[in-house]
Amino acid sequence: SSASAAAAKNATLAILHFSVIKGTTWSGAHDRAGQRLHAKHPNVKIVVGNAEFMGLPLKDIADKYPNAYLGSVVASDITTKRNFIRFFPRQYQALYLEGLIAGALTKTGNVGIVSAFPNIQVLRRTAGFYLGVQDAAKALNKRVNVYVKYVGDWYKPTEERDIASTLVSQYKVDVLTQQTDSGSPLDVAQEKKIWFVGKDMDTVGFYGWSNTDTVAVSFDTRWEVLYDRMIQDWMAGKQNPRTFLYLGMKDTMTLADGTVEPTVDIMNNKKIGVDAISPKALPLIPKSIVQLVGQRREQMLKGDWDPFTEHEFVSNGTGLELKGTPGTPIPSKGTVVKKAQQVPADDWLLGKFNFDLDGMTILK
Amino acid sequence: MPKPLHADGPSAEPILAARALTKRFPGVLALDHVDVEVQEREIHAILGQNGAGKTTLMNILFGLVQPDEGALFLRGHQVEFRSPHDALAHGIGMVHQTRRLVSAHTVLENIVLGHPRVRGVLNLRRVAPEVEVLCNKYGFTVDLAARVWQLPEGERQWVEILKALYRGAQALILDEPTSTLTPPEVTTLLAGLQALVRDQGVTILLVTHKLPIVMAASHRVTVLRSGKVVARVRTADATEDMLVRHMIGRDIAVRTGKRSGEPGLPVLQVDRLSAVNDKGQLALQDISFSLREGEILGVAGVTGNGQDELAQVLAGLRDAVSGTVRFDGRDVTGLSPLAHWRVGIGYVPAERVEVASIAAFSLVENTALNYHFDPAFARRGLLDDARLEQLTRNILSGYDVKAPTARTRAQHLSGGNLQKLILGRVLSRKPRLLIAHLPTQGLDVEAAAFVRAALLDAKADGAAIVLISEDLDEILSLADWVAPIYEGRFGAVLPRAEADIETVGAMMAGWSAKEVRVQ
Amino acid sequence: MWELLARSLEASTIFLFAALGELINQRAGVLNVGLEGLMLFGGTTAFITAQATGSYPLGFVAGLAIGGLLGLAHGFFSITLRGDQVVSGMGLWILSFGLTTYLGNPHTGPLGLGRIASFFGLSPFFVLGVALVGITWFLLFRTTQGLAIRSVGENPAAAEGSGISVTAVRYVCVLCGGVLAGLSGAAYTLSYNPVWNYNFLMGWGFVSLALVFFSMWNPWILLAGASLFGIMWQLSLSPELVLPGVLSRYVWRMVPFAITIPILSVISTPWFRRRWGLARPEALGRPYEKS
Amino acid sequence: MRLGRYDVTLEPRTTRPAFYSSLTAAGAILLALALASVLFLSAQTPLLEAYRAIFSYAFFNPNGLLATIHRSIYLLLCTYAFLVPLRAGLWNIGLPGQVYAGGVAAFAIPFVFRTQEAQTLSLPPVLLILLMVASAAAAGAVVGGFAGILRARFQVSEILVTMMLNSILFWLVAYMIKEGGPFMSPRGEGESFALPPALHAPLLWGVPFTAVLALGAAVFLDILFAKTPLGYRIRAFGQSPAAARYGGIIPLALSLLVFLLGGGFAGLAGYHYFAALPGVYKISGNYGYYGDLSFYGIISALIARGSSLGAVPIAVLFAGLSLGARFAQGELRLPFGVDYALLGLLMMTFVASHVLYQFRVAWRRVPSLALRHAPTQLPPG
Ligand SMILES: Nc1ncnc2c1ncn2[C@@H]1O[C@H](COP(=O)(O)OP(=O)(O)OP(=O)(O)O)[C@@H](O)[C@H]1O
Ligand SMILES: Nc1ncnc2c1ncn2[C@@H]1O[C@H](COP(=O)(O)OP(=O)(O)OP(=O)(O)O)[C@@H](O)[C@H]1O
Ligand SMILES: [Mg+2]
Ligand SMILES: [Mg+2]
Repeated sequence: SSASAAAAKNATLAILHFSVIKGTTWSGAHDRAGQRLHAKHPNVKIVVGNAEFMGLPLKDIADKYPNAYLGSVVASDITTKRNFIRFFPRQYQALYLEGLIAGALTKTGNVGIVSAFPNIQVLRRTAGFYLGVQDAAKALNKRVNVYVKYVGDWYKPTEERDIASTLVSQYKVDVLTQQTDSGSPLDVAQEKKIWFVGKDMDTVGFYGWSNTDTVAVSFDTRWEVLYDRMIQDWMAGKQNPRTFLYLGMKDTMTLADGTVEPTVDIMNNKKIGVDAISPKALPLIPKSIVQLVGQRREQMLKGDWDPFTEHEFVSNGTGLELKGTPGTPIPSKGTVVKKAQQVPADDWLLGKFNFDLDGMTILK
Repeated sequence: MPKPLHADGPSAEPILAARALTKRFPGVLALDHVDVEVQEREIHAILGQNGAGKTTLMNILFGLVQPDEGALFLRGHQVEFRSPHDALAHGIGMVHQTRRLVSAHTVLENIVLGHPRVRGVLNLRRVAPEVEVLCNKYGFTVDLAARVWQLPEGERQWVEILKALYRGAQALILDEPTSTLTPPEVTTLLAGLQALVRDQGVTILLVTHKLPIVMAASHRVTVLRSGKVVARVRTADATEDMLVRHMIGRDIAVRTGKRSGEPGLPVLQVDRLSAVNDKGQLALQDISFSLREGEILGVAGVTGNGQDELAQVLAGLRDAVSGTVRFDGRDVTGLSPLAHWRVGIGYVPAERVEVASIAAFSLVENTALNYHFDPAFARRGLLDDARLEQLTRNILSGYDVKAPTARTRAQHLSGGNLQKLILGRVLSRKPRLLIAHLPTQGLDVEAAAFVRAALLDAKADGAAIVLISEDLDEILSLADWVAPIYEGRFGAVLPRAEADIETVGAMMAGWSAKEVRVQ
Repeated sequence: MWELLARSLEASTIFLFAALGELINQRAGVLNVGLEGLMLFGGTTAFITAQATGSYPLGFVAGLAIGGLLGLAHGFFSITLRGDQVVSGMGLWILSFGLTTYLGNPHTGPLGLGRIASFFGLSPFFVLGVALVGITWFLLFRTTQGLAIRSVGENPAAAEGSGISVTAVRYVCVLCGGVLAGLSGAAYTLSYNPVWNYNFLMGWGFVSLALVFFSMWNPWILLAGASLFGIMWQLSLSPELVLPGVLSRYVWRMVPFAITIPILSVISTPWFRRRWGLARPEALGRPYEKS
Repeated sequence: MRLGRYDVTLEPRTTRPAFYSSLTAAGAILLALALASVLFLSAQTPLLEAYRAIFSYAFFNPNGLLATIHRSIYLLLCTYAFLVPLRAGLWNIGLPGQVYAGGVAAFAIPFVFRTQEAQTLSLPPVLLILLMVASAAAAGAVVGGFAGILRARFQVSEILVTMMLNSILFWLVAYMIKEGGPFMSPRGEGESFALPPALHAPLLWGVPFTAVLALGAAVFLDILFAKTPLGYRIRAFGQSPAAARYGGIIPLALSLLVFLLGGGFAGLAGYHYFAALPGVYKISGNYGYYGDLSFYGIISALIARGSSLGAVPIAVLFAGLSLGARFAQGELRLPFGVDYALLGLLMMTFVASHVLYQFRVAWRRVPSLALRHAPTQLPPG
C-alpha cells in the first residue's frame, strides 16, 4: 500500500511503499512518481522510501494526526476518514487496450496470464484485459482462450518463471502477460520468442528490460497524477474533499516539462497510444484492430467510453469468495452480474468485484 | 640433501640422531634438550613414564611435530622434517600409539595410502601381489580385501607394520606397540621384530613403559623423565630395578588399600547377557556371572572384545538384546542410566575426558554430573552450589587430586588427577556396585597405585566391583574372580586361585578353557 | 511433457552442482552448512558481472571465483583455525544473505542477455553435471588422490601418518566445494532463472545440503536424488498437470520440503545404517590437530 | 608462517579473562558499523549524516524509539528461541517457521471462537488473549519440538529439518490467509482477518505486555542456566552429549525440551508481531520479511555467547540498527537492503571475533641450530 502525508505549511509528501523490492514493476512506478512530483513541486519535500512499519496502518493513525493528510491504495478495503483518502488508478482501461492487441496477436488462440493470487484488484484488472481479448476475437472471428495460472504471491521470480514456462509449453500460449511484479515472465517470453504484454510500467522504456521485439505493448501507471491531486488539495487547505480517487484515462496532470499525461495509458519504449504497439507486432495486427485500439483510447481519454460500462459481466463461477458478514459468494457460472451499458458503481468495482468473467480458464 | 637411509652402506655414524631437541606445549615443557642416538640394526628402546615425552619425541622424529629447538641428523647429515611426508621419504616409518588406520577402508587401501609409487589411477589389482609377497616374507597372513574394522587388534598392528615396510622403511618407530595385544600376541610381535632387524637390517625404535619388554627385546635403552634424558644404557648392562629408578626418579610411595573381610550378600547376577555394538553386530554374547558384596570381578581382555558393551549395559547406557541383569535381586535390565545411579550402581568409564568429565566445566560442575539429580543437592529447585563445592573439596583432598581450586576447569587437570577426581566422585556416592573400566590406563605408577588402593578400599567397604582392564597384572593383583573376555564371550569365570597368567592370557587370545587345559 | 522434464533436470543441476561440491568437502571431513550463502554470493556476483560486461564466461568466472574464495574462507576458519564448522558455515550464509541483498538490489530484474544455448531444450549444465558426477566418482573411488581425500575425511591422523598433508587435501577440497557452489549459484542466475532478486534461493542450498546426506556420500545416488528433487519441485509448481484440483497450490508448494524430512529421518535410523552401511565420513565436522 | 627470523602462529588461548567476551562482542559490533561506512561511502552519502540518521531515528525519534522497542521485543524472543537450543549444542534456524506457526496459532483462537465474523466475543477477552498467547507458544513449541525429537531420536540434522520447516510453514501461512484460506481477510487482500479491538494485546505505557514476557524471560533463562538442575543438564548436554548421558541425562528428553522451549519463544515472537503490535493485529501480507528479520536473533544469541541477559542490549541495538538503517535508506536515498547488509556484516565480524576470542598470535624465534655437545654415554644410575 502507499500513502502520502504532508505536514504543516511547508508541505512534505511521503510516499511509502512496503513492497520489499525496488526494481519491480509496481514499486518502480511509485519511485518514478516521486521523482516527477519533485520536479513539479520543488518546494514540496518529497520522500520516497521503503516503509518500515511495525504496525500502524495509516487508517489507525489518521485520528492521531488530524493535521496530516493520509491516503492509501485500495486493495479492496474502501473505508475512509476525514483526513484519510483511498485511491487507485483505472488500470483496467489500459488493460482493455492491451487485451485487444493480445487477442489479435495470438496465433495459437491461447493467451496466458501469470497471476499472483485472486483478489479484487487482480480479478478486476484481469477482467479488463479479458474483455479486450474477447472483443478482438469477436472482431476477427476467432476463438481465444485465456489461461490464468496463479503463483501464490506478488513477487516470486523463480516460480513466476516456471509458471510462465508451463503456460507456454503445456498450454501453447503465444501471448503472455502477468499480474505479478517480477521480470521473470517477460524473460520467459523473450526466451521462448513469444509476445509479451506488460503491466504497471513501461519496463522497456524505463528499466531497459527486454525490447519491443518481445514486448508488444505495455501499460503505464502514473501514480503522480493521483498524488498531485492530493498535494493540490492540501495546498488549497482541503483535506480529503472526496472519499476516494479512482482516476482513469480521462484524468491528467501536467508535468514539470509541460507534458500532459493521463493516469494510465498504453506505453512501450517511451511511445504512447497506437505508437506504443511494437513496430514488429504492428504488421501482425489487422488494421481493424489497430484502428479499434486508437478509437477506444481516444474515447476513453475523452471519457466517452468505458469497457466496464459497455460490456455485461457474466460470471465464470470462479474467483474469490469474500467472507465476513454479509459475505460475497462467487456468483455461480453464467450469472449476469451486470448488464451491458450499465455503469458499475466505483465502490462496487473497488470493493466487491470478486469473480472471473465467463470463459476464462483458471488452472488449479 | 642427505641420502635416504637405505642408500648408504654401514657407517660409524648413528643412523638416526636427535640433538638438543626441545619442545614446549602451552604450560608444559615436553622435551628439554633431548639427545638420542640410534645405531643401525638395533632395537632401541625409549623408556619413560606417562607424560615423559616419549610420544612427542617420536612425533618429532617422524615429522608430525616440529621442535622448538634442536635438530635431526640422518647418518650425520642434518635434516628437517616438516611433515611425515619428509620422514617417509627418508625411510622412516612409524606405528603410532593409537591405531592410525582408516577403519572403513580395506587393508590394501590402507597399505597403499600415501605411497609415493602408487599414483594417479588406483589399480589395486596391480599392487596386491607385491603386498602378498611381502606378507609371505614375514610369514604373515591377512585378508587384504578385509575392512580394517573387521580385523582383530593384533592384526591391525601388523597391518601398520606391513604398511611401513611396504614403503621401504629402514627405520621403524613403534610407539607402545604392545599395549593392546594379548600376551601371546606380544610374544609373536617381539619375535617378528627381532627377525626384521636380523634378516632385513631394519632399525627399530621401540617406545614403551613396560620393563619386561625392554629387557626381552631391546639392544639399548634411552630413559626419559619429564622431558629429559636421564640414562642411556646397553640393555645387557641394565637391570629392571635400575631402569625403574631412572624412570621414576626415586622410590615409589605406594598407598595400599584396606584389607577386606569376607564377601557379603549377593549384589549382582548377570544371566546370559547379549548386546550389539554401534554397528549392530553382536558384541557381547551369553555373559553370565554373579558377584557378592566385597568381591571384585576382573574382566581381562584386549580392547574391542566387548568390554565397552559390557560396561555400558551394566551401567544402563546400552540396551541388552537378551539376558538379564539383577541388582540386589531386582531386575534392572533396561532401566535408564539415571535409575542405575539411583539404585546404587556407579560407573567409571574408560573415556575419562570424553564421557566421564566435561572439559569446559569447573570441577564443581563436574561433580554435579553425578549429583544434579540428587534431592540432597537441590534447594528450592536450585542446585545447592555451596554443598557441591564442599563435596568437591572433600574429593580433592581425599583423593590427592592436584588442582588449584575447586573452580578450576577440568581441562586443566592432568590425566591422572582427572581420573582420581572421577573415581572419588563416583565413590562418594557409595555405590553398592562399581563398574570400573580401564581405571588406571595411561596413569603413572603412583597414580595407578592410588587408584587400585581406592578400589580396594571400596571393596573393603562392601562394594561389589566389576573391574575391566587390559592389564593382567592389575587384574591378578586385585580380583577375586577373573573372567577372560574374547570376542564378546567370557572364556570362563575363574576364582583367583585358579587364574594364572598363562591360562588367562591364552583365553584372552580366544583359546577355550578346554584347549588351555590340553596344553 | 519433455519440456517439463528438461526444466526439472535443469533445476536438479542447481542442486547437483552445490551438493557435489559439498560432497567433496564432506568426504574430506569438512562440513559447510553455509552452502546456500556460497551459492547466493556466487550467483549474485556472476549475475552482476555478466550484466556489466555482457559476457557469460566472465560471469561464470566471477561466480566460480567468489565461490572458491568463500570456500577458502571457510577452510581458513575450520582447517587452519580449527573453529566450529557450523559457526563458520552459518556465518557465511548470513553474511552472503545480507550482503548480496544489498549489492544485488540495483540489478533486480532480468539479465538482458541472450539465453545460453540448450540441446533440444535440455540445459547444457545438466550434461556438465552428469559429467562432473562421473568425474567426481572416478576421482574419489578410482584414484589415489580420491583415496587420500576419503582417508582424510575418515581418519585424518592416519592420512597424515601416511605422508598426506591433511591441510592441503582439505584446502583443495573446500576450494572445489566452493567453486562448485559458485557454479551452482551462477548456473541459477545466468541460466536457470536469469532474473535477479534478493534471497533468490529461498532454501535451495539447504536442500542441496540435505541431498548430500541422502546420497550417502555417493555421487551417483546424489545425481538420482537431485533429479528426483528437481522433478518434484517442478511438479509442485504445476500440480494440475498430474492431479488437477486435488490440493491447494500452497499445499503442493510445501511438498518438496516436506518429503525431505521423512527421507532424512529414514536414512538416519539405525536400521537403515545397519542395512546400508555407515557411509558418513568418520571425521566429518571435526577439526584436525596434528599429532 | 615465517616472518624473518620469527615463526608467527595462531595459538589457542589458555586463559580467557571474563571481560574479554564483552570486549570482543563490542568490538564485533563496532567493526561491523565501521565496515558499513563502506556501503555509505559507495552510495556517496556523508558518513556522519548516515550514522546520525540511523541512530537518531532508532533511539531519539519518538516514533522510531517506539518501533525500536517493539522490534526489540520481537528480536529478543527470537534470540531466546535460538539461544536455548544453542546452550544444548543444537542449532535452531527454524525461527521464521516457528514465528509463522505462532502467528497462525494465535489467530486460530479468534477463528475457532468465530469472533472475526460476528465481532462478538463468546468468552471474556482476557481469557481469549491468554488462550492466544498459549496457543502461539504451543504451536511454536510443536514445530520446534518436531525438529528436536527427530534430532534426538534419529540424529537427523536439526539444521536441515528446521530449514525445511521454514519453507513449509511459509506456504502454510499463505494457504491460511490467501485465496479463500480459513484466515483470509473478509476482502481477500492476501492478509488475515484483523483482530477485534477487544483482543488487542493490553498495552503498558504504550508497549504491549509482551515486553514483560521478553524481559522476564531474560531473567528466567539466566537463572535457569546458572542455578537450576535443568539448566545444568542443558549446559552439560551442550558441552558433551556423551558425558551428559553418562550422568543420567536423557538426550531425547533434553533435545526435545530445548526445542519445545525455543520454539515456544519463537511462537511468542509470532504472537507479538502479528497479534500484539499496535496497528498490526493481523497476519500481514509481508510476513516473510519478519521471517528474515528473525535471523537477527541468531546473531544476537551468538554475540551474547548464550547469555540471555547479555542478549538484551544487543537485541535492542540490532532492533534500532535495522530500523534506523531502513529509515536512513528512505531519508538519504540509499539503495535497498542496508539493514540486510548490516546483518551480514555483523555476522562476519562475529565470526572474526570468535577467532580473536579463542586465539592469540604467537611470535616465536625460528629454532637456532646451535647445538650443545651431546654426551654419548651416561654412567648408569
Ligand atoms: N599437543 C599437545 N599439546 C599440549 N601438550 C601436549 C601435547 N602433546 C603432548 N603434550 C604434553 O607433553 C607431555 C609429553 O607427552 P607425551 O605424549 O610425549 O608423553 P608420553 O611419554 O608419550 O606419555 P604416555 O606414556 O602417556 O604415552 C605431556 O605432559 C603431555 O600432556
Ligand atoms: N592440550 C593441553 N592443553 C593445555 N594444557 C595441557 C594440555 N595437555 C596437558 N596440559 C596440562 O599439562 C599438565 C600436565 O599434563 P599431563 O597430562 O601431561 O600430566 P601427566 O604428567 O601425564 O600427569 P598424569 O600422570 O597425572 O597424567 C596439566 O596441568 C595439564 O593441564
Ligand atoms: Mg605416548
Ligand atoms: Mg598423562
